[in-house]
Amino acid sequence: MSEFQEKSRVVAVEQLADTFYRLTLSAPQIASSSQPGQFVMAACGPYLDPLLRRPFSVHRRCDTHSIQLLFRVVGRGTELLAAKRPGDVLHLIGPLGRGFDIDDADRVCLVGGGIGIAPLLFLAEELRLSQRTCTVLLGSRTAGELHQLTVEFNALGCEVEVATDDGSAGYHGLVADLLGPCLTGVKRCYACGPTPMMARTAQLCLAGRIPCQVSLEAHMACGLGACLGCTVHGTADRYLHICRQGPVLNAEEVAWNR
Amino acid sequence: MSEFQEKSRVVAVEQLADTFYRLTLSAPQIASSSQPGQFVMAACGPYLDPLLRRPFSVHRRCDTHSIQLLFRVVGRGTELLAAKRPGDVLHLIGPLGRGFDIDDADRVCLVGGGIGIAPLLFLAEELRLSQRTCTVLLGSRTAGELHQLTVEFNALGCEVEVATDDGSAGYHGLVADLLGPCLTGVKRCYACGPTPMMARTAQLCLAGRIPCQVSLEAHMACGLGACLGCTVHGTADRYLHICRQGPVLNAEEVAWNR
Amino acid sequence: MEQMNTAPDMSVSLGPLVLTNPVMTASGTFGYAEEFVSLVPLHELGGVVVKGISVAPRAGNPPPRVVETPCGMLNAIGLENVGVDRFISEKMPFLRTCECRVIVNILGDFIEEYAELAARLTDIPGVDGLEINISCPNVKKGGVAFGTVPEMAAAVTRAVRESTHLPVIVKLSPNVTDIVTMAKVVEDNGAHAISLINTLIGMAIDVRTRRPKLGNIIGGLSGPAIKPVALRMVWQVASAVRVPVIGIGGIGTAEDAVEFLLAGATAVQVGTANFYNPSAVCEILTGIQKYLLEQGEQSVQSIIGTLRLEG
Amino acid sequence: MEQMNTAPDMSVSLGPLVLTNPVMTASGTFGYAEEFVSLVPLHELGGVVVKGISVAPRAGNPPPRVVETPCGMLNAIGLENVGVDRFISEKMPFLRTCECRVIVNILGDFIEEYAELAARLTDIPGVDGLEINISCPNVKKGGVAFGTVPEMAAAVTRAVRESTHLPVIVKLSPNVTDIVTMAKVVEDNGAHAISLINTLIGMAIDVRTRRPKLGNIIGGLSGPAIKPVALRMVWQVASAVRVPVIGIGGIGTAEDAVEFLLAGATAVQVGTANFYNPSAVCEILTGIQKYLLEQGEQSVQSIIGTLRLEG
Ligand SMILES: Cc1cc2nc3c(=O)[nH]c(=O)nc-3n(C[C@H](O)[C@H](O)[C@H](O)COP(=O)(O)OP(=O)(O)OC[C@H]3O[C@@H](n4cnc5c(N)ncnc54)[C@H](O)[C@@H]3O)c2cc1C
Ligand SMILES: Cc1cc2nc3c(=O)[nH]c(=O)nc-3n(C[C@H](O)[C@H](O)[C@H](O)COP(=O)(O)OP(=O)(O)OC[C@H]3O[C@@H](n4cnc5c(N)ncnc54)[C@H](O)[C@@H]3O)c2cc1C
Ligand SMILES: Cc1cc2nc3c(=O)[nH]c(=O)nc-3n(C[C@H](O)[C@H](O)[C@H](O)COP(=O)(O)O)c2cc1C
Ligand SMILES: Cc1cc2nc3c(=O)[nH]c(=O)nc-3n(C[C@H](O)[C@H](O)[C@H](O)COP(=O)(O)O)c2cc1C
Ligand code: FES
Ligand code: FES
Repeated sequence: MSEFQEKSRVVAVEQLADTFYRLTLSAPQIASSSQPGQFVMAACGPYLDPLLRRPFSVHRRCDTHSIQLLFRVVGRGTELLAAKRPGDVLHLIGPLGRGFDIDDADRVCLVGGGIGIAPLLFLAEELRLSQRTCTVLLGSRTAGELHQLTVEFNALGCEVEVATDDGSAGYHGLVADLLGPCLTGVKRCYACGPTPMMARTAQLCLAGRIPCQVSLEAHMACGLGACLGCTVHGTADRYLHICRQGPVLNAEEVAWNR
Repeated sequence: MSEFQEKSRVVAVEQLADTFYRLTLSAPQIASSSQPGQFVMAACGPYLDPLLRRPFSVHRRCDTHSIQLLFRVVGRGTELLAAKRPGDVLHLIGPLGRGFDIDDADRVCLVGGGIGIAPLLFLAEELRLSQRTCTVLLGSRTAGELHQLTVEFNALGCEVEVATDDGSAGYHGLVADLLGPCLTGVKRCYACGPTPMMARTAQLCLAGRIPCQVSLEAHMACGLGACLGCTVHGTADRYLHICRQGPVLNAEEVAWNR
Repeated sequence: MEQMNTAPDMSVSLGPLVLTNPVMTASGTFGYAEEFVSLVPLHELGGVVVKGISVAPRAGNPPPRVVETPCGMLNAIGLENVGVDRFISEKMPFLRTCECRVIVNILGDFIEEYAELAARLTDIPGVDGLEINISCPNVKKGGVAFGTVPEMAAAVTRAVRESTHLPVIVKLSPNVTDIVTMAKVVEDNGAHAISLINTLIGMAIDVRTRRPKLGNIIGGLSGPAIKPVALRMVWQVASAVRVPVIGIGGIGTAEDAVEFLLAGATAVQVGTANFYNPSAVCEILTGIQKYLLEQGEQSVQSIIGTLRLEG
Repeated sequence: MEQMNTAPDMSVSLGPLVLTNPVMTASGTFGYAEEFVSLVPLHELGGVVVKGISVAPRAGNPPPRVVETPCGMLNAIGLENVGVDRFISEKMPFLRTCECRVIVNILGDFIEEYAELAARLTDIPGVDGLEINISCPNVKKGGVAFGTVPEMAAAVTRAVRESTHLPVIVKLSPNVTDIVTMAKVVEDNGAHAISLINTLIGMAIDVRTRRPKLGNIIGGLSGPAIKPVALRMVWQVASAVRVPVIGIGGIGTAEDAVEFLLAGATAVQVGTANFYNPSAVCEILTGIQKYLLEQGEQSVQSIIGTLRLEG
């Protein structure tokens, strides 16, 4: 595994919805070596508060020298990122962690909830490069957060279904509810989003004997496997470190009930 | 004394020289009540680092609703100020402290060294409003830092003499050296700049029995007289608190040798 | 639902001392209140703890006295104050007009001085309570701080209690191995309430001149940087004593204040935040009320010490 | 002038242990070095102190284990480590290739465990020294940390010295009233060097859930926030002992490191900064060299303990 410490430059800032932003960053080393599901650690602030870097999935690799991050503003780090302007510098470390496994499954399903959609666009791009049939299920609070992303998944040739908490687009309810009917014929499933959504996805896939990978989150100090801070409960009564053993894990490695 | 906590908006940012910047801020309450020599406490950072507000003299009152700050970039707070863009918010408290006394002296001399020139433009404007004859002596490292300011003092009808450390403009040496010859006929002197410059000015004025006021600096936590942090040694073996008893003091109140 | 829209009850009691709300200002960070009169609606405060007062006036330490550190500051003011006489004649008249509780922070080099201060302040109209600053060096014991030796803390507490009928708060120093022992000792010796923490001892050096950045070499660290230490100590103490605890240390937002209340503090004091954001006290007050409404709580009392540790 | 342009001598000695330069990485913040191989030129480091090792592997604490605080972080990793056997077989091979000093940080619940670890590590090629983490709870003494009781710190130090001929560094806990007493006691019992500080004990609460933000409730505070406390303690200890002192706590820049050297530290360890800026160690190294040139100093040794207190 080789990672880079790179001084990226902001190329573009888009506001996709109320709290959803997308940054395009020029970062040639990271761009040329990222795999779907991997992440970067971004130094958001100018000085020592916020102190730690924040982890963000690689949302898309635009070309060999630039990547995109998609994020929701939830606190100080993401507030500072949303205030970036073209030309600003953003220090990154990446690509980090273990990404999604792409095997020869010809029909796959991607399930994304909220900001968990971020890594799935990159994954879909890779899958579509080799012509896999992709069904993409997207869930979010409200229609606005999904509009642009739906367009982009569609443009890749994915079949997209949508669920919203407020019923403003697609199915009025949880995205995981859409999964059952879609699983027929699916050879592999990928999920990223709130834990209950991933747990539900894992459960349905287990029942249908469909290999399923999930992308988890944990508080991270280093992203490098050094601090041992990013633990989640694994099955077999052991702790998993998300930044090195994940963030993408096979659903059966995770102790969902803890 | 009444001060305001005001959310000012950046109207303009000028870079006058390498490390000299000037901000124009819309801050109606502070603008309408500031006196020359008073200062504001500015919250420079977005979060908790830098933590404390930084003190800056009111450099100019543009009109009843806006003021200017002139500053040199020396650390993190001033770096953040220099990166401000029109429309940004800057939280201010002011006007604070005791400003310059303006009496009926009809012929005065202003001595400014480096960034200590900041409060003198506001002072000169007030003095010129009532037609006082003002000689302004400006010292700095190099010509570039004085160019624009000289133009502005001249535009007010002041007589300006310049000294630079590198000889790139005016006298090659210390601004205080220019003072002796100028003092003839001067009824009052005002100085702001490095301590040795002010001490020298105070000494010459004392010798010539010319009332002299100086504007001092000290590390400040509050600017309000509450923390008791901003001490300088006064004569009569007592400490003076710069934020309330100053920043402008009569030269004879200050223990220059401490 | 109707109930939840009525303003929650914010009053709290520190033993005999009843406050309209739990948000006070910390000693040495709010002067004698008059310094903030144009920026803070003083009558809204739960209480003001004034700058530490000694028997005789003190000039304080040589400059520099304050220096910024990451998310904090060091101060070595050296307990500069006007002395108890001028405090009573010059500062109390304004404080009496504030319509909020006034607590006088007292300090001395000898136990006798603490007792004298307590006696002097007892019948002064407008003085609602005393806070004993035991972080001061005991001159008789070779300069060891009262607050680091249980027996000395006990003796000061007892002496003050015996000299006054005012409510007595003892303010603990965090620079000890075992804060719980210190708290129990002052409780056992009559403290009506315990406030903590005072500043951590720290230092900073100017590498260019190779001199300490403070005239006094070392100073007290305060501000957001110390909040985690303060919160831990407040939780430990509140879990171990029966008297009310006042949380102090790096509080700058309502969320910070609520953390201390959940950990068991009955009230909080805002210190360094008054410097960088004079609106902090008001924002905290409003923010606590909002929090109580959101959480469906009718009073601030009902959240005190409700930290959940199970499962 | 000619002299001043030659690179200054950066080597320092920690008793028997000679380092090419004074910049090391702190235990628990640099893994087993391999984690940083693509980001840091490891051979440039003065030394690497590896994650604390115990006799048996430890799983560590339940999540969450880390949380950010103002200019700092709390950790409650719970001393997760692979145990001494796997450390020797799995981690030492890489560490031997690093071309820098390797110090093994050791920890235990009983004095006997420290002694056993020292003995086990003594003849392992590539191990250059041991650092004793005495901030751990002593299980026999009811969980009181070794590092807060002078007699227990003395006993651990002695036991380790008697079990090895490797250089022994004792790492002090800052959570004590009197750091100088602790330092003197470990010096008197054979420590070749003293490192300080370990983390301050702190806490954070999630007000929404009313739960502690750490699975372990309390944790260790590190990062820039604690630098003033660390620097003060290093200055106090370096002024009181004869053995070399290693400064730790919030060091992230060359200026920070120089502050510790001026205060009397012979070397420094960089901890939390490795997380937010993996280039910190290299920047610090270059920055110290630049400082020495600017100050006209020929070696790093010549600035150690040169804090100016007079006038
Ligand atoms: C591998 C990985 C990939 C991620 N990818 C994305 C992404 O592509 N887009 C996106 O918007 N978010 C992503 N996240 C979550 C993102 O890291 C957090 O939202 C961000 O760190 C919050 O920073 P903040 O300063 O704005 O919020 P803070 O003020 O720090 O905290 C706000 C909230 O965010 C939570 N939070 C803070 N830090 C973390 C952290 N390190 N991990 C998880 N939660 C945290 C806090 O508990 C709190 O509830 C990812 C997290 C991980 C671990
Ligand atoms: C009453 C008053 C009026 C001032 N007016 C002006 C002005 O009009 N223009 C201007 O450029 N500067 C002015 N200053 C100085 C200005 O406050 C400092 O330059 C500024 O605070 C530095 O902040 P920083 O974060 O950039 O630097 P830091 O990183 O904090 O420090 C850089 C250097 O500045 C010094 N410094 C830091 N804080 C202060 C402080 N509060 N007071 C004095 N020195 C400090 C430090 O010791 C250090 O040497 C004034 C100071 C005072 C007390
Ligand atoms: C400038 C300054 C002066 C202080 N003076 C006193 C004092 O006179 N008496 C006292 O008990 N505490 C004093 N303190 C300590 C504060 O009351 C408070 O306990 C400490 O600063 C921690 O709270 P904070 O982090 O909110 O500031 C002072 C603190 C500061 C910053
Ligand atoms: C995540 C983490 C793990 C740590 N693990 C250890 C350890 O195993 N042994 C030890 O002696 N110190 C450990 N420490 C303490 C550090 O080595 C160091 O003493 C402390 O963090 C202060 O330095 P800093 O502020 O530069 O981080 C750990 C610190 C952190 C942040
Ligand atoms: S984030 Fe540090 S080990 Fe995973
Ligand atoms: S800056 Fe606080 S009293 Fe002057």
